[in-house]
Amino acid sequence: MTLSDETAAATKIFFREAIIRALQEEMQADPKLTLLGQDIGAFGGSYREFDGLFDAFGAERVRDMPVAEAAMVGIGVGAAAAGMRTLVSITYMDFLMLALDPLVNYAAKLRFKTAGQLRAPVVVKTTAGAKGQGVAHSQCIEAWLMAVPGLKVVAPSTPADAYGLLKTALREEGPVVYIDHKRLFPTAGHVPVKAACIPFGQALHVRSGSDVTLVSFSYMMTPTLQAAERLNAQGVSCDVIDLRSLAPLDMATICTSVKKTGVMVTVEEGQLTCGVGSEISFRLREMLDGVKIARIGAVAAPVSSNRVLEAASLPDADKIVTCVLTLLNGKGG
Amino acid sequence: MTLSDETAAATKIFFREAIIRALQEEMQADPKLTLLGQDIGAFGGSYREFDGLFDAFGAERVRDMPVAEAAMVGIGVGAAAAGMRTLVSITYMDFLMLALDPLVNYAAKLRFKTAGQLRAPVVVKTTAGAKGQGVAHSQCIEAWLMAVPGLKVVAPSTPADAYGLLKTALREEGPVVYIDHKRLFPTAGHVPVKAACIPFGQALHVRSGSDVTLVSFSYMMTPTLQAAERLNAQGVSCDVIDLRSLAPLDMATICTSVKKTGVMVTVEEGQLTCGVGSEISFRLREMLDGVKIARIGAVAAPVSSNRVLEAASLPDADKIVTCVLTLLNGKGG
Amino acid sequence: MSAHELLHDMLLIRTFEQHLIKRRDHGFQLFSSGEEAVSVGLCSVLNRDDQLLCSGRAIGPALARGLEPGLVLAELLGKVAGPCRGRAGRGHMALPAQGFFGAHAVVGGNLTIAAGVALAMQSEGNQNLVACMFGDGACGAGALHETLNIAALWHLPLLLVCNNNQYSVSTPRAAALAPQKLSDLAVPFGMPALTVDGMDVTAVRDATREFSDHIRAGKGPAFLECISYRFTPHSTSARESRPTAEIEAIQALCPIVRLSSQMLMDGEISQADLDQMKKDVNAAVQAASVFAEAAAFPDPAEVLHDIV
Amino acid sequence: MSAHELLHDMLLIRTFEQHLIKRRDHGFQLFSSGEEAVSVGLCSVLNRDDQLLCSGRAIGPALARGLEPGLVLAELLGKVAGPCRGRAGRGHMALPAQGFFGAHAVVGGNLTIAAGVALAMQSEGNQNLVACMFGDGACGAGALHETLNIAALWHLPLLLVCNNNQYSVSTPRAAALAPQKLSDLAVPFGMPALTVDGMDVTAVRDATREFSDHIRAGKGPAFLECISYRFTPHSTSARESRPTAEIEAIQALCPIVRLSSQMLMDGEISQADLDQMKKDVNAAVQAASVFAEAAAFPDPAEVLHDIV
Ligand SMILES: Cc1ncc(C[n+]2csc(CCOP(=O)(O)OP(=O)(O)O)c2C)c(N)n1
Ligand SMILES: Cc1ncc(C[n+]2csc(CCOP(=O)(O)OP(=O)(O)O)c2C)c(N)n1
Ligand SMILES: [Mg+2]
Ligand SMILES: [Mg+2]
Repeated sequence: MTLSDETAAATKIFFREAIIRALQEEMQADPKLTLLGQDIGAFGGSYREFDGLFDAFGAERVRDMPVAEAAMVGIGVGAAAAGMRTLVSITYMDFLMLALDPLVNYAAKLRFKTAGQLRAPVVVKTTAGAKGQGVAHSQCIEAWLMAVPGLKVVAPSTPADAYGLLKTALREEGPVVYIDHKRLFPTAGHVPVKAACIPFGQALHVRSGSDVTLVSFSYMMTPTLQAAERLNAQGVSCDVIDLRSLAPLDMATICTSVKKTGVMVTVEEGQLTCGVGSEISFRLREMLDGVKIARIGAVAAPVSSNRVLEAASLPDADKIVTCVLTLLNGKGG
Repeated sequence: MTLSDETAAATKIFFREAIIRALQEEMQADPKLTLLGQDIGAFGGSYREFDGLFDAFGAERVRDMPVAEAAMVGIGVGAAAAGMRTLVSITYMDFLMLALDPLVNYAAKLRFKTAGQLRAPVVVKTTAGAKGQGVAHSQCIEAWLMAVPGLKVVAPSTPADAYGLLKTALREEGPVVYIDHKRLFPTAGHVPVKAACIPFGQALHVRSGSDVTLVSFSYMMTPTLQAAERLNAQGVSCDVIDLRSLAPLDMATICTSVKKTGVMVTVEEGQLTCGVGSEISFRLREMLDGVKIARIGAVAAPVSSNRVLEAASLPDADKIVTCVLTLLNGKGG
Repeated sequence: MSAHELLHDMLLIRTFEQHLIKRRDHGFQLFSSGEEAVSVGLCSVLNRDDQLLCSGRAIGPALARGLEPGLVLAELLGKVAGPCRGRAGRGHMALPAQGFFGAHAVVGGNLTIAAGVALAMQSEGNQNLVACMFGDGACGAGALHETLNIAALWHLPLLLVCNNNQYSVSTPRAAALAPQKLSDLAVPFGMPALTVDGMDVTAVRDATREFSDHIRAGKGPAFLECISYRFTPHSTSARESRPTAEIEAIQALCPIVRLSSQMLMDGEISQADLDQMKKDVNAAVQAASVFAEAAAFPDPAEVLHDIV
Repeated sequence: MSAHELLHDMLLIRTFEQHLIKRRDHGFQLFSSGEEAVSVGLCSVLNRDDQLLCSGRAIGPALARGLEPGLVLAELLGKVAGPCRGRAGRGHMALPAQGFFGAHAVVGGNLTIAAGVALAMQSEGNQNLVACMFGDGACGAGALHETLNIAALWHLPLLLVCNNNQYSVSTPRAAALAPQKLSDLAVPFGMPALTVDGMDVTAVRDATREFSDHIRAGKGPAFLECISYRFTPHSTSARESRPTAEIEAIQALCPIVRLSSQMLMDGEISQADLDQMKKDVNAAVQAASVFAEAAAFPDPAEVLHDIV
């Protein structure tokens, strides 16, 4: 990996390396940017997604913190509001529950309540999703966050998007929740050699098709694209959209696709109830009539570390294929 | 108010009194039921909804607690799991954010993760909604809770339902979040003299009409019913449903009504994004075709204590009327 | 700050609140009457570039920090002339440009935020400090522990000021908190901690000065507990839960009477000067009232301003 | 519990984990090797009707509490023969009917729960107690503060046992926690607090006994810090972050070697008996392995069982 090789158009790097690169560049550009997290210093983070930053920027700017999620976010928010720029790493999204008070009750409302006197340019970086770690280390609560006025929420599925969205997050003027997925860290992909941000609120059209629109994000893009491939083999052509940004939500891209296909299936790893899929469906029905819609997500159960039960609870390519075929064949949505 | 008068069919009491009665009866019936909360003892609770219980049952069973929401819920859950039955009062729902770890990461998953060895018969009683108290004392996060497998969520709008649902909550085998609304405490209504529970998962059909189905819950039933009255004067006949129970959700009652009207408008005080209305809409479209749907909720902003801004941010009868008329006249949803 | 100024500032808070309680248009308020010495003693030591954060009991702190009474009143009444255009109100008032980073109505919620502000100051390498006022009630919250620990670890320039007014709403401090002194809570973390008489403005000022010297010298945080008494119920809409005898007894401890009698006795002020000071303060509150009343309520469309 | 039994239980944990680490089918695990004396010393004092709660580092505590190794292994491997039918796994194992209320993988998350269990016990009016084991890492969490305060206020029958193994993942305790001793954290709350050598099983046992007498006498909670060392990385899938010299040095502190050499020296056990004990323990682990392997994985349909 030669990040400095400016001649090639793109380099292939791991997801975790894309994060490191974004952090590195932004920390270089903005001396006020400071990282806070558990085991992000010399250890380099649980997924090595902070590797090398401690050596490059030192203990003042890459700060290990105690297990105190509320204070981690509160301090990150306070420091950001007072003129720094901070990224707070909450290892698992489940533990963001311990920090919703500073995030939601304070940071998300700060600009509003001070009539613009204060803003909190803080990024809360966390990981969602299941990877054998059980009921309290597997949850996806992005739908909660999407509903909070004042928060922006992004969730990349590729190294390129991780890189570009994280850079954008680090230049935002208000709180952003940036969500990785545990299963993405070891994946690889091409990232442009030239530094570039990816604007929030722009979904990516990743596969063209005419029969059905599949909408997903984060790790669920993997089974979604597998399903698209399999469906293609069965003569069902899929248009596939990677949301990337959950708040703001790019309904225009979805709408353009569904105008063509007339059918939409949303795929998320979190709970269906009051989830991303239901929100997209509602907004879509305000834009288009007569669309067939289905949503796919976790079954309504905690996610066990047990591999049989974990698999049973989560969406996979099989379930997506079945759902699409049922929807296309039935009178549906 | 003569609660002991068994000859009358119903007595008119205040909402807060309905709560007291339910607590009193259940505490009498179940010596293991203990209440935990801030200022619920001699003070009787912020809304006097615990008045008299301290005198009747003493400091061991009506326990004042420090400002420590995480421990309040954690202790309530642990005690319940170990054989007691507890009700934990979290004065404002906003502060439930401080206690989501014990509630969601522990209580909601306890039965599942122990394969039924342990359950936590705890009721978290809290208040939602705006009443001039500002950005961190006004939120409605019931949609978050509906999405948590293992939690039940109810939100009454009348003294009778407060009484009946709270009694049921106090007999449940797992965690229940019971939600009051600050503006409901001073309202009055008839409550049956005979003790009776109201089962969860049964919405109430509160007004009959043929043109449009209005679905709401908690305090929003007030502007919803006002709107129904006004719409009626304009020749629009409204079927009105009070959900009462958000998890489980009674889709059958909604479906029956919308089969008749073909039009549904949901009204909630919380955020629309990933809200109760979008969930109901999605489930309904899985049951019925060609329904016109709109949802009403707070604007996407924090709720200020400023009365002008508070009013501007929340649904009211005017907005409901306008929305219904637009939906009926436009090609809509 | 001279004794005259301390007295003046305490009088201003008391007079402001006495004006406010007579109005019908303030919704409800959390008063600092009785507790003026804590805010005023503390703020008398703060520099222009220090920052103050506080709980929802914010009138005393805001005025002590030097915010214009007219601005404060406008904010409390929901007028756009307030520093937060009337949208923060009692619980969330802020004017960071004047060293008042702001109130936050979540009990204990400003503690970690204040530590963050202190981190930002530390990283700027100046000698400013952050003071965070909170109640005895907030001492039950886990946020205090997390803040104490990290502030101590990182030697943050943070002065934690517990305004122990003996109650959290109706709950007596002893029923909510096990420690004998609340300042004991800071001891395990190795930071200086002291409990002082919060009805004695000079005692608060002197302790604050000692700790502020410590903090400005880069030696890390400190914890000051001030024992105070609130003269009114928890809020203007809350029921009084304290025994009458107790309420009567604490009136005798009035920090304003205490300082002014002392000054009169010591010949530091004459009765005439004291009367004049009261008149001046009254006039200032009157002017604030005129200013705030003339100000407008926000346009409803403002509800969508300044969100993301 | 006799020295023989203490030794046996520590050996069982070590042997069990040595077996487990050789398998490929356990996902990943958090080991107690090196820290056996803490769980075993503690559990040797617990009565049948006491309850134990612990963190995600649960193998030591579960076995020390007397759970059948076969059941524990089945649970860790995700088999329905586990007490939680294999759905709790490493982080959430529980068998409350045998006094193991359970593990909880949220750091600090079991503290308030344990206080609740203690409240239930107190309300039953018997002399049982609840012990909650947690790591040094958990001492940074606000939940500890809230629990200490309420447990002290209510005199709950709660023994807080901090298994201070010097690290939270890679973070040295001194980099995460300001207090000199972690037991100092309990001092402001007026409860007995002690720091003991957690590599000395008899020291842990004796301190536990002292505190359990205190608690059973209705005098309220106590805090025991045990200084221990983990012999392996944070988890079987985590990178080792400690200097090699440090890891080598701590091997010399092995609690099993320490007790067994002492017993050999004192003539409390013969080499032959020790060898036999090792064989017995090996056989027990072997049997556990056979049992667990024979057990089935759950049916996928079980995912919807026992939710509400
Ligand atoms: C987290 C949280 N829980 C509960 C409340 C409700 N509440 C508002 S003020 C208050 C009393 C706080 O007491 P204390 O900290 O001593 O401050 P004081 O009111 O005495 O100034 C409470 C419990 C709140 N605002 N925030
Ligand atoms: C609230 C929370 N934050 C972070 C984690 C991730 N995590 C798992 S174990 C661990 C280390 C905890 O250290 P300690 O409490 O000392 O226990 P030990 O692992 O040393 O036994 C961490 C940070 C978690 N499980 N829970
Ligand atoms: Mg107080
Ligand atoms: Mg440790």
